Amino acid sequence: MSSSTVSPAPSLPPEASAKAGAPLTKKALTSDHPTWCPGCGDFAVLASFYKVLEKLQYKQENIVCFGGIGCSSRLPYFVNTYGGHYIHGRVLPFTVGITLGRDDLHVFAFGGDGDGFSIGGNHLVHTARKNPRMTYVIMDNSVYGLTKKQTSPTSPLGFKSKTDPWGALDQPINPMRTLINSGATFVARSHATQVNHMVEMMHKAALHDGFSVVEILSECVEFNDGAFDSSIPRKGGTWSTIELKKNDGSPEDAARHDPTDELAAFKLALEPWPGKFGLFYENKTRPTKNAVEQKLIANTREKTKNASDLELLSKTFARMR
Amino acid sequence: MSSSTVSPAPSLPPEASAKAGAPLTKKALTSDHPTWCPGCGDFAVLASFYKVLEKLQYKQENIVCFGGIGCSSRLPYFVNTYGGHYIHGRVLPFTVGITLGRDDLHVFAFGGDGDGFSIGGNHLVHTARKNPRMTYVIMDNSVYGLTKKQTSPTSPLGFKSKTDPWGALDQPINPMRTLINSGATFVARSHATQVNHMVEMMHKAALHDGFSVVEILSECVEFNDGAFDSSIPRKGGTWSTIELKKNDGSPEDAARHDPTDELAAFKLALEPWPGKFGLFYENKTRPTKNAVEQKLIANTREKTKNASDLELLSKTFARMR
Amino acid sequence: MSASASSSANTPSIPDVVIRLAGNSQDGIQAIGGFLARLAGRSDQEVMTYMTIPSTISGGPSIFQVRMGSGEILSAGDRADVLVAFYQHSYENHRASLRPGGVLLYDSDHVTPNPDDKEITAVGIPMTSATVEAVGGSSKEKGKNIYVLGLLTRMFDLDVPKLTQLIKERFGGKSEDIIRNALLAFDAGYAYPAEQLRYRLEKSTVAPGGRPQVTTDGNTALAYGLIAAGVRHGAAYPITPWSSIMETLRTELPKYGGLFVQCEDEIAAISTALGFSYGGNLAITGSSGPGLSLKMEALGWATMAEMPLIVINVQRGGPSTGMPTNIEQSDLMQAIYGSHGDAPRVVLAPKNVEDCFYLAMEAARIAREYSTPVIILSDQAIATRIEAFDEPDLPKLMVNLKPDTRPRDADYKSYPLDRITHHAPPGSLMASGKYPTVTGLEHDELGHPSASPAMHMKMMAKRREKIQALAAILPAPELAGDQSGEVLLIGWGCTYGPLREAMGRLRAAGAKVGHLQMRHLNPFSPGLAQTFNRYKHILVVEINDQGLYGYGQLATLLRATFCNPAIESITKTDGLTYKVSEIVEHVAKKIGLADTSIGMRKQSVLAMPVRN
Amino acid sequence: MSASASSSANTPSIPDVVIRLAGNSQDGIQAIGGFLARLAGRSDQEVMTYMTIPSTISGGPSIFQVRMGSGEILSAGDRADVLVAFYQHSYENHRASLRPGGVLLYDSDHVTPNPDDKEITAVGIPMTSATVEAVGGSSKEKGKNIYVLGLLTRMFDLDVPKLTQLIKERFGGKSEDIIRNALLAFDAGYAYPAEQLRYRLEKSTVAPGGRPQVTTDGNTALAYGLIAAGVRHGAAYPITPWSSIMETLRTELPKYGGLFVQCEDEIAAISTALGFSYGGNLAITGSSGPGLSLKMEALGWATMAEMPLIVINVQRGGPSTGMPTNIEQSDLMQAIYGSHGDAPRVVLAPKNVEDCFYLAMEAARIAREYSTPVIILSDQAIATRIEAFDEPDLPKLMVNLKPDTRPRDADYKSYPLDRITHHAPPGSLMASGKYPTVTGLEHDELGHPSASPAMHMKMMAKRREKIQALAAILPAPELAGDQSGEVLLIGWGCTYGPLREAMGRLRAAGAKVGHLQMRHLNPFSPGLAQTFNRYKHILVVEINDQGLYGYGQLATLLRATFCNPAIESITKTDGLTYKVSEIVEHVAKKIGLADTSIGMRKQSVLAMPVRN
Ligand SMILES: Cc1ncc(C[n+]2csc(CCOP(=O)(O)OP(=O)(O)O)c2C)c(N)n1
Ligand SMILES: Cc1ncc(C[n+]2csc(CCOP(=O)(O)OP(=O)(O)O)c2C)c(N)n1
Ligand code: SF4
Ligand code: SF4
Ligand SMILES: [Mg+2]
Ligand SMILES: [Mg+2]
Repeated sequence: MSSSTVSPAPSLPPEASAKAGAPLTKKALTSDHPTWCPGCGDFAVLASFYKVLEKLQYKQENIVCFGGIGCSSRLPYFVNTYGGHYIHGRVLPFTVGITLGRDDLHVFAFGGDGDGFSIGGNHLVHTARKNPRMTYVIMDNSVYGLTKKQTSPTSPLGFKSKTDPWGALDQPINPMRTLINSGATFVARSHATQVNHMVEMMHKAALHDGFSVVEILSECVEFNDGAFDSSIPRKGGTWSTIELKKNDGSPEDAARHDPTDELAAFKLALEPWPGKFGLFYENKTRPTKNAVEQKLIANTREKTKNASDLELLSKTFARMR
Repeated sequence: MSSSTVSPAPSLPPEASAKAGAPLTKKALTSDHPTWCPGCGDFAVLASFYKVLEKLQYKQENIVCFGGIGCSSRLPYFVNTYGGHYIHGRVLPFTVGITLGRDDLHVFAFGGDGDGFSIGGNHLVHTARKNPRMTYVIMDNSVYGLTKKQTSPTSPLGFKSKTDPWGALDQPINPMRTLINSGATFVARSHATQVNHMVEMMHKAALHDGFSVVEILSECVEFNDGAFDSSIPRKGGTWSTIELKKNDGSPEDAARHDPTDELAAFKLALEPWPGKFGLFYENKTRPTKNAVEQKLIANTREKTKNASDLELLSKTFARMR
Repeated sequence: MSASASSSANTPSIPDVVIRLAGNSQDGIQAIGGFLARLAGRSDQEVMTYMTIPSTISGGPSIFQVRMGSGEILSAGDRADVLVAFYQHSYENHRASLRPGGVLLYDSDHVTPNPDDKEITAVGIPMTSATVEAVGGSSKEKGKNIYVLGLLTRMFDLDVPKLTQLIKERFGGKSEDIIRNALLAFDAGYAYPAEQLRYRLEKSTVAPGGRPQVTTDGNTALAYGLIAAGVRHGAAYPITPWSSIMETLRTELPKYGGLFVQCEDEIAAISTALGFSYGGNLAITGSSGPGLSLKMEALGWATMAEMPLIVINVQRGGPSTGMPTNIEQSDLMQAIYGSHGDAPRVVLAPKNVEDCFYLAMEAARIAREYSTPVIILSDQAIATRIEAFDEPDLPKLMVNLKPDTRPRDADYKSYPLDRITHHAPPGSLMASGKYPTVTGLEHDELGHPSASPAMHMKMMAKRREKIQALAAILPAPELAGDQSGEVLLIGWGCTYGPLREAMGRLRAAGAKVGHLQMRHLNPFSPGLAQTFNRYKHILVVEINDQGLYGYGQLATLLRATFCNPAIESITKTDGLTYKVSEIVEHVAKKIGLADTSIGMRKQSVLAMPVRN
Repeated sequence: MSASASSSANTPSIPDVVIRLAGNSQDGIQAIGGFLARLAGRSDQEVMTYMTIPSTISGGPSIFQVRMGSGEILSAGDRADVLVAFYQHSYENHRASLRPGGVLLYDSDHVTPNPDDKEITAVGIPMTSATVEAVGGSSKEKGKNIYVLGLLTRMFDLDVPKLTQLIKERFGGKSEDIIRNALLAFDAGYAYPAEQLRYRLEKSTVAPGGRPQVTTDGNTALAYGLIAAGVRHGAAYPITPWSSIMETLRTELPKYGGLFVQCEDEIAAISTALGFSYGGNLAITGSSGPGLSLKMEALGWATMAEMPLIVINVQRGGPSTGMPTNIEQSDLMQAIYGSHGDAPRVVLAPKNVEDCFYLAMEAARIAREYSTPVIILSDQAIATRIEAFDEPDLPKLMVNLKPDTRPRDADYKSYPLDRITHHAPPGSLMASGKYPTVTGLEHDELGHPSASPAMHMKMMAKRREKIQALAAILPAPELAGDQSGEVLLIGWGCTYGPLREAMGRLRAAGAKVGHLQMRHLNPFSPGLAQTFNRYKHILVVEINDQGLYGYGQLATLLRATFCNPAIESITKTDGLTYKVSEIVEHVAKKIGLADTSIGMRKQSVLAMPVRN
């Protein structure tokens, strides 16, 4: 980037603009009736996502929601925006193509723990290091739901599944640790029983200028009943959120979390289960892939003196004479 | 694992046993003449690996070396043991099958930064969390060598390649951080210009009871000349190794590194380039996948009262009547 | 309905009966079906089942159909004699599947049938409330399915001791309460007074094989076939309808000292399996459609490295994610040609549940003897349906495999040009002192990479010729019916039963028809060209698309190989197994047969006049 | 050697010449070849090149062959007129490629030829020391290649101003020193006194197209064809010999406001490309063999979702990692059938370098108009060889594409059953207020998942019928030579030139032979059946394996489609392009032609008597 003359601009989401007289409502956003099992945590994620879109008031036609494959990955069917269902584990590179090709869109990807951390694990890392402007919501139920109860990469040791009837044997991954290490520039954790918290996290994620990820513990009542009770107060668990530094110089503030401190975020991620919920990590300074590539285009165009496509290609062929 | 009755045994490598009167020598281990470019760092890795095998004195026929695809992945051709060349990025799951199926073998996997961190990145993570007993050596030249100079996931920002003639734009991964986070139980870093250090690291790795990884900076003289000069003293760089805690109670010891401390290892990994070399992380307590599965087999066999295969299957069919 | 007698002497005797149970997927209708199927198996009767799985996550309408009786039962039946309808939607969606004269048993707590429908006998039974009453307490209507089982047991005079035994076995692991409740529900159903509904299933006319019958589904048969073949290692990733094979193997293999690994994806899975095989432990991987697409690169390596491997594809509706819970036979071309380069491999397809067991054994044998990947193309229909068959003669069949690490002579070569490759697994001492290399690059006889044009030609030939050598000794597929004539029906996989029945009906109608179910799809068995020449029409019946040029996948391959223009296609892509009548009608049209109903049971057996 | 005159009036005139440069890959022989090829292009001459790439990493023996002259040049020549040998191994390995009467120019600093070899003219020149002497200083023998270029320029009376211009352009970006050294070496070579070696290349007889000629290789032509077609987005992962397309696009697209992404693997790459396409930006991905195997699952999604996409496969030797730097045409079956399920897609193959440009444009048009993935099967030979052709008429051809986000009417459906799908990209306002869904599950007209049997049948037909509709309007492939007769030669891809030349030689020998190069491989163009019926033998010539049943991949497809037993195969798998003589000999044997040497240049042109 030594030859850059145009400076990197932030690739903030296009200005939220309500359509005259037609605010985006839950009603307008509601599509097919969800096919999830009654009681599935994903219903609450969907409801919260509606609220986030209502808050954001983006143009409906500029919103894109895509899923991988899994129960959770079906969420886009239930949101009346552009979107759909890609193949298992590959929704991130697919949505990277959408956001990099179309800077005017708001791109959301959805998936499960299997989709995101098992078959899709490498795409997560490489998407994160590119830092495209988009939001990724992982509904972690610590099991393969759609295929009916096999061990997932977040299933705890000892979890009894159809592929580990004696209890899971392989060490699970730690999603927060994995996400922070990936280089994602916004990493948060929430819980499907906490609608306000989910809305807050997803809303912040959507406004983040870069690759933002929200992992939501979302119970699979069919195959992993009670998995997250330890963080549900009404089931005797503890709900413990991350208090962010206010930089008010107060003594209490020293104990609060600075989300720009990667090592602190990593430490938080190492806390024993069920751990904390909230914003673990945020990096507002790394330029997005959208911005970096736009800058490259701008620099290159400047060098070509904004020649037309025909002029450019004609020159190239002239050089081949 | 609640029903376990057999306790998990360590899956230490089978006792090193020299063949009577025929110690394993470099000569016996030398195979085809390496096809690398003159000056390529991989020659030194190969030479060091011969030394490691000479030290270990395993039975020659019990050693297996496999590579993915890349210049570095060709190393197994030049070692006269069992082995070969699998497909690009998938050498880890392949070697996992070898070690889990054959507890009597010593399994080594080799590859490059592209093979291991780009296309193979996910296998690294999932192999690490399984913790199979085997050693993985990554020759990191921060470029795609075999395909002639494209940006690799470890190419630094600004690195000029055929796919980034203006300098690499995507944030590279930090191999040590990635390896520590993966859950590998032995993570070390070395340099192709430091033969003794390489030998020490690979030797320790081979003796580790679990998934051990050694990342070696190995210069591609053809496409990334001088990339690692900053850690080569005779080129004006600094060679800085990790001093390990001796637990001798001395004051100096406080500053030394405890490789069992994950957070300390993570911090070390965050040091600015070229950083330190040596053993970053080691976990000697997590049981290997080999041991865990052997224990499962033992428990299950105990329950079946060591019935013969025929008895077992006959019983199953009887239940289908 | 003509049958009316209530005393056992006058009970009408019927050869077989088709019962369709329609409810929601939570109602345990699979369980009733399973009990009936296994009972049939234990009674030396033939049985075949058919079920649908809702494609939604949270359940939904589901059916289970079971056909049982004497005589060879080849399909689950196009239409039913008895329909058990739990809900109004069950009734409405499945009424048409009932043959005239058939019996509708409906839950009068939920269903109101059309009172003007006189074509069938409708019997309302308060299944829900009767169950709640019988069982009482907290379990509520949960035993409804067992209640219906009791009803059907009485209706068809089934073996009560055997059934109660089956119930006890099924719920054996659970609490005493559960068993007691189940038996209460069963007894209540059995006691329901519907004296007009009494039949007796004829005893089997098929000579019992001297061995007891076992009852199971195709996925289970495949898994145990592999175990019988000595396969002790495998790796996979879950996907419907493949998963149950991996679940069985993951649970069973440790008992045999083996090991099955759940991997992070299908590429890792085939790689781990190949690593097992390389170590001398013949291994298995498998998946369904999308997962197979991911295995194509590594499968090419297996061909190049000449590594034995078994790969199962339980086919489902495609392309892409497609129709995951439906049947389709559209992965044949991919099985043969899906990898880049000329990468010959073996492809087999089981014709029914029993064949899953034997074909798994054959696959393992071929993989070992020819050092080749072998793909078994099963399908969603065979995978999930239940059949009864003779228990395999295990002492005779079972194979014991261990890595062969005996020392190798000085002239050992991993890729000899004059012999079929048999790898020496690591641990084998090499007298030459030279250890062999295995690679996906083209190589010489010692496995060292080679870019020599001549070597590439020779090694390509080596890999091709071993498959041709296998082809030469394959058994000719069994040709049923007329050995020459007007029509040869060809099928593969789950179409076996319907084709065989269709052949019977067409022959009954006077046509000269043969049937050949192909189990070896790549390479083909010898002698097919001659067989084909004896028929005017060769109709290949497949559940896949007609393609750009009008031919299904097997038809395309056969045309390419034999260039016989008599080879034509019958295809469909509705995600359902063939009905016998669909095939009969297609063929009748082709050969101008007017009366296709000959041999077809139009009226339900339940409506037939008393025969004894 | 008969030519001897030294004055320009007596200089023998020759129609064309084949020069083979043999050295190591570091010697810059590709550069000499490139200069000669581009000079030919600038002189309105025809040219074709051929090169080998060492498969080892650190270089190794390498050749570059260039054929230039008047008349249509269709292949790089079976044998050479001039051999430039830099080393002893170059001489020994390539002496046999020289025609009798040809000229060996050897570096007398390194090579000692066989003194008894009188069949050729051997001329020793101290290339290394002469270069060092001419250039001096530090650059040493680096200019050896340019020295040889000077030698050849004098020998064939080539255009010195044009060549020095080319040298200046080539080294333009570098320091003045480098240009000066290059020109010094060139002049030294040019000045070498070998007066017996003087020829004049005849002026082209091919009517110049009115447009200047351009000279480039197939990968470059493909890349710029895509740019001309309006493609501005893409994603890929490197692999030989595909990589140079991605490198060109990565460097060029930003100039056009576009963007090419290097991904972590091939699956991510096709996914990102599909994301671009979904956003309304028709995108391209590509790879070679192994990378294509990884794209099969996502390609199936593209068919199911009906997403336009261009996929390039620069084929190389397979299977598996195979022979990465050799040519093979063995990925055709995979291109058509590699994904699970019935997943129809379009497959095209360019016949030469120029065609790469136009076929890329056609692929983009088809992808857009039919909302389908289109695979372009190029190959290692076309990818790397240099040809000269008329500069495309860019003002006429160039296409401008932008996402079409105009609002859509209330009756908009993403998957209408009565029309071809054209997606509305995000950003398009929906009058209905309902936003469309795109999925790899089977779906209804609005894109919502559907497991309805009837819908699956209809959607399968929809996806098939659009490809059939495309087939109906494809141009018939150009039929050269005899329009009926004994033999129809069929080929695809890089075999075009050798087949066309072989046809000429066979016709010269009296056989009635036609030639048809197929560019549309799936679906086929209309009218083929009728064409085939006019020939006794239809010989499909391919660089792939003969398969289990004796047929190459295209031959297999043609036999399946047309069931014409006259269709037979000529195949080989030596990793090299066909020589004209190989084809002629095969055909001659087939039709019993005795003298196959008619029309074949046995003696080098350099040995021929002076013609003017
Ligand atoms: C290539 C491929 N492999 C496997 C599958 C089968 N499959 C569908 S969803 C799924 C995992 C579901 O788990 P998760 O992603 O955690 O989602 P959940 O259903 O739990 O929400 C699997 C293995 C598939 N569709 N494609
Ligand atoms: C599936 C697949 N994709 C791409 C390639 C091409 N390829 C071969 S090696 C390589 C990367 C080499 O880089 P690295 O792993 O760092 O090894 P190095 O050559 O630098 O030692 C690539 C992209 C391949 N062989 N297979
Ligand atoms: S199976 Fe689990 S994750 Fe899927 S819909 Fe049901 S409750 Fe939710
Ligand atoms: S290209 Fe680079 S990595 Fe490969 S052999 Fe040469 S120097 Fe080594
Ligand atoms: Mg899940
Ligand atoms: Mg590298």
